[in-house]
Amino acid sequence: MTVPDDVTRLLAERFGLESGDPITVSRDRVVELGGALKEAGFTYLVYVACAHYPATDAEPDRTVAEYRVRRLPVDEVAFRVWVPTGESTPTLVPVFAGCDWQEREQFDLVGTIFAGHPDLRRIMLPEDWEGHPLRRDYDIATRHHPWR
Amino acid sequence: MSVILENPWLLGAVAGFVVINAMMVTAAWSIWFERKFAGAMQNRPGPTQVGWAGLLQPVADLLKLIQKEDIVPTNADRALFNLAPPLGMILVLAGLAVFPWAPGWVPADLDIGLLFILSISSLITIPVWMAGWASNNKYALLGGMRAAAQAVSFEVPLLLSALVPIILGGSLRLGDIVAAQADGRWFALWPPGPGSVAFVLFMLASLAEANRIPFDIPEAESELVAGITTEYVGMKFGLIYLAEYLHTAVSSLLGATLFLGGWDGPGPDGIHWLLLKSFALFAGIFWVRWTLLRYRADQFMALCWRVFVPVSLACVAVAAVWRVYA
Amino acid sequence: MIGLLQAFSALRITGLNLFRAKNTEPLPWDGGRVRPERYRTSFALVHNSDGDEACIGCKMCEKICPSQIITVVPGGRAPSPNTGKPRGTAKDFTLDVNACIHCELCVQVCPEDAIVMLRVPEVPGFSREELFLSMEKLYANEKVPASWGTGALLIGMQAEGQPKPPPPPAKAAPPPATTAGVPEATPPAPAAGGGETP
Amino acid sequence: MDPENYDPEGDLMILNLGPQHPSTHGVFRVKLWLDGEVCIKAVPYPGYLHRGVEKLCEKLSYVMITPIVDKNDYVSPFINELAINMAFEALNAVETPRRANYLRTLGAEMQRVGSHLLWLGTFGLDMGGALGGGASVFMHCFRERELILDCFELWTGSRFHYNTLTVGGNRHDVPAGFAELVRQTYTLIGQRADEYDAMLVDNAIFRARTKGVGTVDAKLAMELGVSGPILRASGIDWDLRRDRPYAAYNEVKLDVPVRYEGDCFARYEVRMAELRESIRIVLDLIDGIPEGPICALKPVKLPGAYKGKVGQAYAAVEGPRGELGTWVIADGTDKPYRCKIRPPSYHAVSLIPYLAPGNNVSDIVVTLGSLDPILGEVDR
Repeated sequence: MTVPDDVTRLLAERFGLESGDPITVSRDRVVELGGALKEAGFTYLVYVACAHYPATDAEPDRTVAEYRVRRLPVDEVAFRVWVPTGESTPTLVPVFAGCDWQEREQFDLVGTIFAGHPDLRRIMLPEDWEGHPLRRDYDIATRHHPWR
Repeated sequence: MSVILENPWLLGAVAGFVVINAMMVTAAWSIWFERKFAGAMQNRPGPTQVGWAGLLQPVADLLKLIQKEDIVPTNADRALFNLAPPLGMILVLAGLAVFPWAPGWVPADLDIGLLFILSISSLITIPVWMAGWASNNKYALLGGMRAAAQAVSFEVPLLLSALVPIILGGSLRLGDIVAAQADGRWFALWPPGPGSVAFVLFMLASLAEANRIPFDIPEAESELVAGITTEYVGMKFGLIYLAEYLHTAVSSLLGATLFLGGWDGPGPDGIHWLLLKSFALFAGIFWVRWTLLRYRADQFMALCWRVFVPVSLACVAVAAVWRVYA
Repeated sequence: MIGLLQAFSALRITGLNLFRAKNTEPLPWDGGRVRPERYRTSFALVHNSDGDEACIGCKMCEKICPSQIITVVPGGRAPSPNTGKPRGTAKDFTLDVNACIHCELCVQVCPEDAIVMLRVPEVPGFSREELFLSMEKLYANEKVPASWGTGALLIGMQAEGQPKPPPPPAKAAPPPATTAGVPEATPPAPAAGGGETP
Repeated sequence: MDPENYDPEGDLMILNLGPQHPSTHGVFRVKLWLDGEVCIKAVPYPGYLHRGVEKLCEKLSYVMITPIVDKNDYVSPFINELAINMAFEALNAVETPRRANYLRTLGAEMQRVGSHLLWLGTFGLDMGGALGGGASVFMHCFRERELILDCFELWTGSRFHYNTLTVGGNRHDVPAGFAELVRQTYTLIGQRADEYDAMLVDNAIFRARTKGVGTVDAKLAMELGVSGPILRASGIDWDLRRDRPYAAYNEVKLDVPVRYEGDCFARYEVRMAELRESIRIVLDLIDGIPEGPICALKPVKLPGAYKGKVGQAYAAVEGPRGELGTWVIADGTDKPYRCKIRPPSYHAVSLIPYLAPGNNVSDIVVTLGSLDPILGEVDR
């Protein structure tokens, strides 16, 4: 999926970012980018997805949060933000209402913390679950209550 | 024999015994009939395993219900909770006392028979509300509230439409009403107009009274789990269930008596005509039940007050005019 | 009121259905619906044309099973009692149908067509143990009518008409005895991965 | 009334609709704050069916995942398989053969009819109850749905969880006699669809229960990522099959039904129109399946038969409930590094906090039914 021209222009002029699939954006500008994209007509939120990358020599232990938005019918843009473990990324709930449940789910499963989220609780797993199962370092044998 | 017939107490006891047992058995097998009937509508065979064509299914159901543990919720109002199912049953059965089954066959020939039946069956709301309240369950409470609201509303068109045969027949005694319809002059057919409309309204209001679809909002299993019966298990549930069927049966008996000429019919008059007619109404109720969807509570209150009540009032007026001038 | 009169259209439909044929059938013991030939339920292990137990204990099914319910204990190479040629054997083979998702992958990967699925409706068991298929039960199931799918046939169907006709069709044709006993030889061949487009 | 500052003794009643409620379509809980019977606030609690499918996807190799995702949206397994395999194929830009594409399109449309039939039946149940007209609608729908399952049984050998697609193509070719059975079945269902309309739409009770109930605002729906019939019933003319054709949809004539009211009745109309449209597509397709191979890659013989190229891919298909997408990151091994499934029902269910307030319990049940959530897919 190629990035539409006006988005490429927007990225270059306003954010100084390279276009791509996905676009990588820094944490302090992700809300601004989301708002700009929404203004540009990308009002459809496709998904928010996170993935965990354990620490390597070059990078610390971190997660990536990817947002994909769409301008109907076809244009699609994905932008991602890297979040070191233990730190947080600003939430996009004020921009896209749908980020509410999406970010909650990713917080629950991957453990990415979205700062300013109105209701950052677990959504899939029980409230007292320990750990975030989709992290690469999650021990599959983690003990939990037998009825869960 | 003559001893029984001469002594009103003995006659009452014997007639009551026969009628109650006959109706209980009928109600039990009407469940079998309904399951078979609904099955046919849905292209499936219905009960087949117990007895020939599943005929013994009610017995199996009964055995199952009796065996169940009798659970009373911890915070329920124990007395009311236990009282509600038998009370509902008694009230439904009491209405049967004044039915003219055939010429001269009336267990208790009250001169206000119709009034008695209507007032007794309107009391059924009380055990329903008792069950809803005493269960200490939110779904049951909502169901009980709905039942109360529904009964208050639908009592009006029920009574008004029952007024039409009273006016036309000139009596509150059911036997007289049936006699007034002799020789095929059934109120549902003659005089044209008020009788037939009142008949439809009466059956619809009876559906609502008996909590049948499309007016079964107190139970509303897709919304309120099981409504008032949520907390009931075993034979208590069975009693509520059976009382509902009995209520439907009583409603169709009453409809046949008031509007379809009771025992009157071509050939020899007798109980067979009453049973045939009420069975047809009974099957019709099940047909409607297994076909229609359910109204929302407020929608069907509106239906009651905006449509049923004015139309039944009009029926009463027309019937009165007919009575005076024709 | 008018709305209630419209209800007659719905009453007509249910009335119509009163006279339609019954659509359900009593369950399985006296039903007798003929199942299509690909119908698949439980499992069986079969003997090959030489009369040997076809399973060579290569553990392919154990590796592919998404539910990880197959356990194979290889018995090592031994001369076949029928032909005398050495071939792999399985000492034990268990399959826990409790967790089976009936995906047919174990049938597809079997190089010897040793495991097949059954074509009869599954009979529910009364305990977990009844649904746990030991090697004896699996070989006893050989007498039950089997589903169409075997490893060779499934592979053949998928490979059919492909532009490059490499090993799989050739593999499907010869009787199992030729490739028998060399489970170690199979892995490298199909591990080519994706990326080839026709 | 303000739900935050209410007096629990006197003002509001908290009602837990679920998790074991007959009309939550699975295991789902909505906490309702009720004033009388009118809902003031609703908080859904999904997660009761969470089975860790995404975690399983990380632990299994590409070729082993297909039978697992069958169980996600347990009403339309074929489309689940299609969605995940398309994402895996996109990793390496595998092009599936033309015959496989046609078969995939055919299967997806066949499955859509089955899924909509199940929705219609349960929607009837929500309104008519298990002991009423709803049960008749339900049984009639299931009667036809069984015939669809018979078609799939003949094709794939399994009635429901087929495992018939694989990375690069299909596992099962259609057998002899399949076209005839499908033609017969879908012609019959096309005729019966009029009966469902006669049973429901011609019925004033149905119209009174659905018109103007649960109106979804298109702008909000787009922000929430709601897709499929719900979005099309709110006036957004958008369908992945037409706008971003996959499989053989670019060779199929497709009319996308759109309604503008956004209420339950509009959703009903859209789904019924889609049902008829899918029947038409199936009947069109069944005679025109091209010859050729059904799988582009070598048949699976090993767990590690397919390795995704390092990178990521997102592929989406139009499921019966909307956009069913899969976002997959590959690290060059035979297992996905991360596999997120984007289920349409999850987005649809997130509408509930917006739809429920102001309605009474009966309407909430109908609204929930009209969203057609499959909880297996919501919770994964």
